[in-house]
Amino acid sequence: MVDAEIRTGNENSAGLTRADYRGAPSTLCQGCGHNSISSQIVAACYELGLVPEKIVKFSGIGCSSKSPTYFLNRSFGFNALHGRMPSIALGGLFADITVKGLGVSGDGDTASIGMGQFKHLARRNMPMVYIVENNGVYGLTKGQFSATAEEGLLLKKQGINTYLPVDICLEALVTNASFVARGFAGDPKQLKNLIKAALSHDGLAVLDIISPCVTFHNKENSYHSYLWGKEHEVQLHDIEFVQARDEITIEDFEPGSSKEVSLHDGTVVLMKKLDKDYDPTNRYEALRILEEAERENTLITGLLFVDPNAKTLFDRYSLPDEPLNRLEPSKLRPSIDALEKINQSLFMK
Amino acid sequence: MVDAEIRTGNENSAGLTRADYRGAPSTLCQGCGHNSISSQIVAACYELGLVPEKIVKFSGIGCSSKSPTYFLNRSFGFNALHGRMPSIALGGLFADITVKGLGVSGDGDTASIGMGQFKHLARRNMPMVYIVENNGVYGLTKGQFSATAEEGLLLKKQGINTYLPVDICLEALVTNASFVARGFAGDPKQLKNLIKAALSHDGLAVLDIISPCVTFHNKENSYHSYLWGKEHEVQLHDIEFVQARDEITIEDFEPGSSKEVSLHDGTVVLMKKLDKDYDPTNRYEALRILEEAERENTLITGLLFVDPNAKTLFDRYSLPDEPLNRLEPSKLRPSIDALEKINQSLFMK
Amino acid sequence: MTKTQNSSEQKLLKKQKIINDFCITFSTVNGSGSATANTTLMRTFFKMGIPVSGKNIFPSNIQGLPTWYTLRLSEKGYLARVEEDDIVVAMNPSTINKEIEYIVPGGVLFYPDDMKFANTRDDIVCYPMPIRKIIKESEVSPSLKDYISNMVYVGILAQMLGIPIDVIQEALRFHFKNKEKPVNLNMDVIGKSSEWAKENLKKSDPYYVEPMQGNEDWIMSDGNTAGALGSIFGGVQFTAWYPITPASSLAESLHEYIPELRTDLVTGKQTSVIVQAEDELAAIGMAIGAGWGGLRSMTSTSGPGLSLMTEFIGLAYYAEIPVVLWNVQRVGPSTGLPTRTAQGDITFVKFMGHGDTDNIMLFPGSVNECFEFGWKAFDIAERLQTPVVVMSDLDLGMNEWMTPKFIYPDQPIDRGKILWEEDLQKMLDKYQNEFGRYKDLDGDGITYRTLVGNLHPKAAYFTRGTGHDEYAKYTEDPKIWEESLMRIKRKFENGKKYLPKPLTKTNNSKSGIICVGSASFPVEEALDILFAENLSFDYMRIRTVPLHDEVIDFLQSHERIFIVELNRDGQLAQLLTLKAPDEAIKFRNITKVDGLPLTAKWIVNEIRKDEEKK
Amino acid sequence: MTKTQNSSEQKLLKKQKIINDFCITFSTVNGSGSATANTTLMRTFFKMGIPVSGKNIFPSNIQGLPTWYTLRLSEKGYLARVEEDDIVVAMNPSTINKEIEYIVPGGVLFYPDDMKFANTRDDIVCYPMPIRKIIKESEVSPSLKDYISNMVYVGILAQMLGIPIDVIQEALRFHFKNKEKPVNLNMDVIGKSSEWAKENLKKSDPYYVEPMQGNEDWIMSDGNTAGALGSIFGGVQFTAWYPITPASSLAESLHEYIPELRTDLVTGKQTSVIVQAEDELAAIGMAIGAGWGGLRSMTSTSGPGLSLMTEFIGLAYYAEIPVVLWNVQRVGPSTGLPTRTAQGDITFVKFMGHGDTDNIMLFPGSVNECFEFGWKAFDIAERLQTPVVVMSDLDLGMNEWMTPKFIYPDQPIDRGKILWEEDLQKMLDKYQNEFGRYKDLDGDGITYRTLVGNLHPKAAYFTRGTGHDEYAKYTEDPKIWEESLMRIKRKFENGKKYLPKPLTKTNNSKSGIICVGSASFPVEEALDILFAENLSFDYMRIRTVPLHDEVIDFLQSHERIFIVELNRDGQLAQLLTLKAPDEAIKFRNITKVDGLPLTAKWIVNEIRKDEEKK
Ligand SMILES: Cc1ncc(C[n+]2csc(CCOP(=O)(O)OP(=O)(O)O)c2C)c(N)n1
Ligand SMILES: Cc1ncc(C[n+]2csc(CCOP(=O)(O)OP(=O)(O)O)c2C)c(N)n1
Ligand code: SF4
Ligand code: SF4
Ligand SMILES: [Mg+2]
Ligand SMILES: [Mg+2]
Repeated sequence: MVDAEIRTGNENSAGLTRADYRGAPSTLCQGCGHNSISSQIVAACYELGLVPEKIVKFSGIGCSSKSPTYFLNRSFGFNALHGRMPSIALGGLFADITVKGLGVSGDGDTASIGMGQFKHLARRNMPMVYIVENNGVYGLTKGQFSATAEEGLLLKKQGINTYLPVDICLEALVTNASFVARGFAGDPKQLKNLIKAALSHDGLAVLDIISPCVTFHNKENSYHSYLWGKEHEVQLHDIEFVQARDEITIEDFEPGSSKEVSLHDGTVVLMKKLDKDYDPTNRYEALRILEEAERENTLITGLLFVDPNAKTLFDRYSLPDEPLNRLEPSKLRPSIDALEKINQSLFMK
Repeated sequence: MVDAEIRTGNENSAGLTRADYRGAPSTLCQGCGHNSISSQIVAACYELGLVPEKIVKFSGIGCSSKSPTYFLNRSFGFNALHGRMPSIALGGLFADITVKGLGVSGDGDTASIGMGQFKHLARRNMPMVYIVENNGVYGLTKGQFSATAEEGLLLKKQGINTYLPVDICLEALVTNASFVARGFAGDPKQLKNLIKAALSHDGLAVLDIISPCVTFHNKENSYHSYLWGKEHEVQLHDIEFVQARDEITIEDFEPGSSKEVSLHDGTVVLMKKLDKDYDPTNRYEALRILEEAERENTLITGLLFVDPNAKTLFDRYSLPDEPLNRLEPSKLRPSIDALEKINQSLFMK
Repeated sequence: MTKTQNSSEQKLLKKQKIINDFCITFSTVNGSGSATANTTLMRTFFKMGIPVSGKNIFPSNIQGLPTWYTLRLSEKGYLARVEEDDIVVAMNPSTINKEIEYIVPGGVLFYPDDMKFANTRDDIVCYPMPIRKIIKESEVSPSLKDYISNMVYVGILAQMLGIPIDVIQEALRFHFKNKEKPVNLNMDVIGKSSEWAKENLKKSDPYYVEPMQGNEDWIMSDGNTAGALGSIFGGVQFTAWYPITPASSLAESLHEYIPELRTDLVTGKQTSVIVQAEDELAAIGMAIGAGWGGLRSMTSTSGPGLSLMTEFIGLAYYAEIPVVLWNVQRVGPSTGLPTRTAQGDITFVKFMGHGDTDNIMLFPGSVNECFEFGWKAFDIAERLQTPVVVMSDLDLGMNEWMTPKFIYPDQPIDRGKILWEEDLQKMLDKYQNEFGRYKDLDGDGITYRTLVGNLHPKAAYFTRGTGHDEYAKYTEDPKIWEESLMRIKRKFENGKKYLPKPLTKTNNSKSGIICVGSASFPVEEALDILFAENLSFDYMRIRTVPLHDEVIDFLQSHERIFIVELNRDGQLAQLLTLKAPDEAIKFRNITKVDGLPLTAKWIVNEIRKDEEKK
Repeated sequence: MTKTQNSSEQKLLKKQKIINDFCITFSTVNGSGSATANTTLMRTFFKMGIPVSGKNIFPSNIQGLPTWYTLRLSEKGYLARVEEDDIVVAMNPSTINKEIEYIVPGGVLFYPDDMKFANTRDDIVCYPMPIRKIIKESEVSPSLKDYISNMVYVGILAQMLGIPIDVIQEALRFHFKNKEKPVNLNMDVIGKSSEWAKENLKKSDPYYVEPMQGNEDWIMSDGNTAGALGSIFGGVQFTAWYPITPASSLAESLHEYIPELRTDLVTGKQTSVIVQAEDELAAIGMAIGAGWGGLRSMTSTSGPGLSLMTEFIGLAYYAEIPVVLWNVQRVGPSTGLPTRTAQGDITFVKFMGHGDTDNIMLFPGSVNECFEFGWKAFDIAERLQTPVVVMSDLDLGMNEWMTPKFIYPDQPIDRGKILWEEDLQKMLDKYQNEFGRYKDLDGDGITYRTLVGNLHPKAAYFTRGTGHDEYAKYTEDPKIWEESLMRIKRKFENGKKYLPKPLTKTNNSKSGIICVGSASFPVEEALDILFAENLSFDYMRIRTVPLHDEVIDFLQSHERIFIVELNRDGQLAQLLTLKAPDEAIKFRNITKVDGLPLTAKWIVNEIRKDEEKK
């Protein structure tokens, strides 16, 4: 793996240090999975050498949705309404399509109240990163079942959950999201690489990250706990990330032992083969592997699907190079002649 | 096929004639697919000998959602808000779990504004029939693209649709609906049998029916048109429906040539093999066949998936035999002693 | 029956000619394609210089139910609805019996000669029309038959009223964008029908049209088109919407005009984006996201969609995000009458959103004001950093009106207090080297904002609907909460100067009449009628909420005030009461909501009733 | 520092004993488990017969941020918040410096002996507490350490204030449902701490507690539990909800109590169903569906959730469907301060929904009234066939209060005008053999309804939010629309008799004070203070909107009226203005919204300011 930090000492390729990517101190519970994810976001952005001012953070409402305050202080951010991050992000990112959108939501925020907006964001292939910090409960309202809680789960307040869980990756896949991955807050190395890949993808990158809620839902035998995850995680591949500017060595490409996918900006995601042969460019394969994981009771992690060439929402428009929000008023108001023509065309007498 | 009408003359097993199942005259456009569906609902209910007072109709808002006025005059009905049929139906049906819920929605009503409620209804396996009269446009607001409009579709007002369509059957499947079928308004015979099967299923029965909008979207080369459907329909099987009280003959069961599924009330759905071998009790098979249909550009119709034993929403409660809405006030208000106990338990001084 | 068959024919003929001052109602079945015929007639009258207005009363349905289209010709220029018909063209057998009742004595009925109905009136003139026969002779393709049938009445009316055929042709050319084929097809039927009438019908009614000079420099447009154009000239950059009657055509007009008007001449790229959202929750969310990002941003909706936007409007109010919401009002509550008009969302919008809110409303009173408020709304929203709700209605929005031509904005675009990199640096130099998104530096309650993409390392801030301090940081501090909410209140108080003032007409009367929006058409007509009866009133058309002090002055300086509005509860009157409770004792609520635009006649009656009570 | 270290010790000791009349604030970090300690103390005081109230000021966060819990002991029985602390138990190093400032002169500070802070006060008594040491000696498991630390201050306070240890034990037993192990564990630490204090601290402050008889027959409960229990005794059959602070615990109490209270004794089946919905749009939709089907049905929410319910409330208003909505108010607009209290949704709820709407609100003024309105709300909703919004708030809903015990409903369940098969047949025999869902047969605006499952072939009807006639059939007829909307208005006017009347206390004063809900606690205390200053007021607590005529009488019969409420814009005052504009000139708005409950002191000050202006 090519580590920007090692290569450049403390300054990354953008001339910034890790501190430039920090946020305010977290007010989440100690040990909360969400905090680990924030750390990996900081690490990924730092190592990729992204300019924080070129990232815009979005979230909904929940513990997870609070976390954008805890990374990237120098980025704009919008803590929207519960379940409505997608619409705010979509509108906000049209303002300047040269910035990168980075959204953080929760399982309640996305799969309960936010189901509709999430699905439609995916359908539009809105180019942004969409992280779901998935703990199977509503953390901020103190531990009710969310829509991703597994059947049979017993929680202190609510008794047993009798519903089948929503699988966020499945949902993203059937609605044609162009990048779908599953991560685990207890597996930071893989997580960082997934975040890097997501940040480099041109299209909607959905990252469903199992992120235990240590306060309300971390029983060892439950799907969303650290222990269960650690014991049942099956990595689809050993994922590595090669930035456009880095040289790819022969060794990275040991033939037959890895798959690689080139993203639009020239970066390459290398997936070294582990147990299984897996082709992440086939949506149907992804459906199959998820079904298999469910049957085999494993936590499958890795890049499930990517289509680097899918048409994004921005591709459907013909937008200027200059950000829309910097256009001069003169570019916004048509001329007086244009109005005269309109008047004429309206059957003027 | 066993036809109730033939057997009993004009009166069906409930002692009712076809007229008892009629609704008000339709105010939809002549030739609208929705009208054909209304006819088949009338036929199915009549032939099944259902008592109209034991059916409750629900809908959202749209041309499709108007149609419940045009069948089953003797059934209660609720024309809810746009996209909100599921919640109204769920609450309404708890009032008396001995009635059957029959919902009619549109593709806009279900897949655009209604996506969230639809998905969650499926997740709960709410026992009712959920028909989507799917025409790929908003009919009532005069022909804008809906979320099921296919990519590349050209409509008069809006130009070309650049989004991928939502597949309602796929959506129902991944969210664990227990009965998923696709029908075509241009194929009334199959449709009637699908509706009968849906009405006999104990759980959420999602019927995605391609139902052309002749006024705004019936171009011959489009997925939601009569012509395209007629030319590209591939029936998964030849579906027949054997009611609990009917005798099943040897001939129905020609070994190897058909699959049968018994529903909870003892009725049997017989699926005679056509081109392909198909097992409708395997959710993964259903995903596969839908993917195949998309690839092969066909309109696959029939019963895609059924799990007759899935736990329904009502199964999650312990409800009395007497409908809740008929309980005497005395059953609703706990005793004065119970309150005294409560007071005591609240640390009474 | 042949030619004219009315028994009281002689009586009628004695009456004087009525020129350019009557009302024709076309009753048809919706989906039968009568719109072309009706608007062609309207355009024809307009082109003749006759003041004309058209009202389409249509069902919430696509095909087969009754529809009425009323053309009012008014020499004096009144554009309001009238209650009775002078002429009825009855094309719908299922409703003709009722329509006959609405014809004034001495009025006229045109009907297809094969239509069966019971004629209960002997005081009207009836002209049969051989529609089937004429169409048969015209050899049009079967699919066009229904549609072209309507051209028969155009031709017959032309003959009977004296409409110049060449002006009709001009109107048709306009309609068909100069395509010869359809123009000729239609003209052919019109010609034949006119010919037939000339030969077979004897004029025995008093109605005539004549060219006049009633609308020089005016145009024809509906309010939704005007609103869309106004928005485009206001520099709209982002629109998200979801279809709903009667607002859809506003967004659809944006779709229509933006490619032409907002493609950058240099780069060929688009400067304005439209997204059809999955629902109204998303539409307003996208619009607010874009407004936050620094785009002039809007959405349009009505009734149910408006209600769905409630939570987001509260966010924009408190997080201070500019966004324009066109609310083209229809009849509520609930799904109500989706294709009928009302002014029923006034109190709701005022208090929309939980907690203390207070939303700005603009009430356009005419089609050209829809254009004007189209661009002004953005200046106000960006200047005050808050949602601006433009309260149009179905009557204004969907009906085609004659209106003074659109006037080019007389003020430059005002983007409010925005800081880019250099502006920010200057500000930092001046103040304590820290940027505070919600710091009231100017004392007017309006704070400065930076926008997405601003690369200054101090530009970024974090927006939220939760409690925040001057630096946009999360806080639950009681004092800070109270202060920030009070600052916002101050912002609104100070901000009134950016809002269009009410318009007044003074007669030095002791009584006043107040209204908003499209109610002004019948009100202004009523004023004239009352004046003719020696009842004179002063008049104020309010154009915004919050209310200007001028409104209070008006209330104080009159003894009785009639407040005319199209809703049940007197919603405008309620806001006036809250503003000036001491004056409320003078208020007389003239309200009604039945889905139809108000009429001068009804208003006059209501006012007379009150006069009699005195 | 040893024992008492305050320089002005002598001075303080001279002061008289202060018994049962002071205020203790515990400042902790949330998630540190202080709730058990604090409620145990509250319950102990309560059991001693001392009037006590507790207010929890907590952040919108799960762990680590500052939290304050204030216990007020009031011999005279006042339960409102006070602004200053007599005693502070400071367990949070990050806030202690601020808390010191809030202590009254002569007050007391307890603090962990290893906590570092700058003591800026020489007029208070400071007691250090060796928490770490005592815990170490107690050998509790590490995971319980934080939690059990709080028991140290319980023990020390017990010693210093004179709290009987056996009453603490009783409170703990209650808390732990008589489980010996935790009771003993806690009592052990409490005992040791108390012992330590006895040996090491010298009492040099004036605060003492003594048993008294201040709350015979009272209980302890929060308003949400009370609302849930009231609903259960009101026969709730269906609840759909979505979690949101501060409403969640209402639904959670239903989850807790329904299995026991609403399992049918004969069949063993449940007579009340709860569904956790996917959001508030679904929650209110489900509740309305169930209300329509004939179940007593409810939902509960706050702020953002309330806004999301807007469209559906409009449907229920116009389609006339009973449903109860508990709105436990928090600070808005927008996400606002989710864990702070307000009365800020009054005008919004009144006008909630596009079009002309008018919603019924009930304002419970105490915890036991939450119980009472819990059951009454269903009777009203079903009688009037409309949504009823119960306007509670966070202070009432989430804080634990002492309150008179719950009283069994004194009226039988009123299900309103429901027709089952036989009723319907009788009605058909009597009238024209046709059932009309919206036919006003009794002239009171309230019509009859049949319910799902009614097998009578004429029972069925089709419900819609679009225009409908008396038979529930779709229509766009203007007259019918107008009539049906006017009937609904009439229904509300006539329906007032079913609503709880305002409560008044008269002193024959010329000035009056009005408030709603939990504002009554500080207001009633303020009345006593003012009375002691020879300023006497009449007092009215309004309990519903629409307003009764008694409210107008009250307004008319006073010269000045202070309207006290917990919001920015004087929302109740606005509704009073609309009801009686002529009286508005007398109104004095005493309003504030900073997230904290009002205090008598502040109200008195505001009123005094006005007095001085006179
Ligand atoms: C409209 C609305 N409804 C309810 C809430 C209350 N609420 C805040 S956070 C939350 C759930 C958050 O759950 P999730 O998204 O899973 O985030 P987590 O806290 O578990 O990280 C809820 C219901 C709200 N803020 N807005
Ligand atoms: C909240 C809301 N938004 C918008 C509308 C307007 N509206 C009525 S029907 C409809 C679309 C219906 O489309 P679909 O469900 O596909 O039904 P179809 O008419 O095609 O059968 C819309 C957008 C509405 N009634 N309510
Ligand atoms: S409550 Fe759960 S989700 Fe929230 S911060 Fe704590 S551990 Fe994380
Ligand atoms: S508009 Fe389309 S969907 Fe609506 S009734 Fe007509 S054909 Fe059917
Ligand atoms: Mg969660
Ligand atoms: Mg459709």
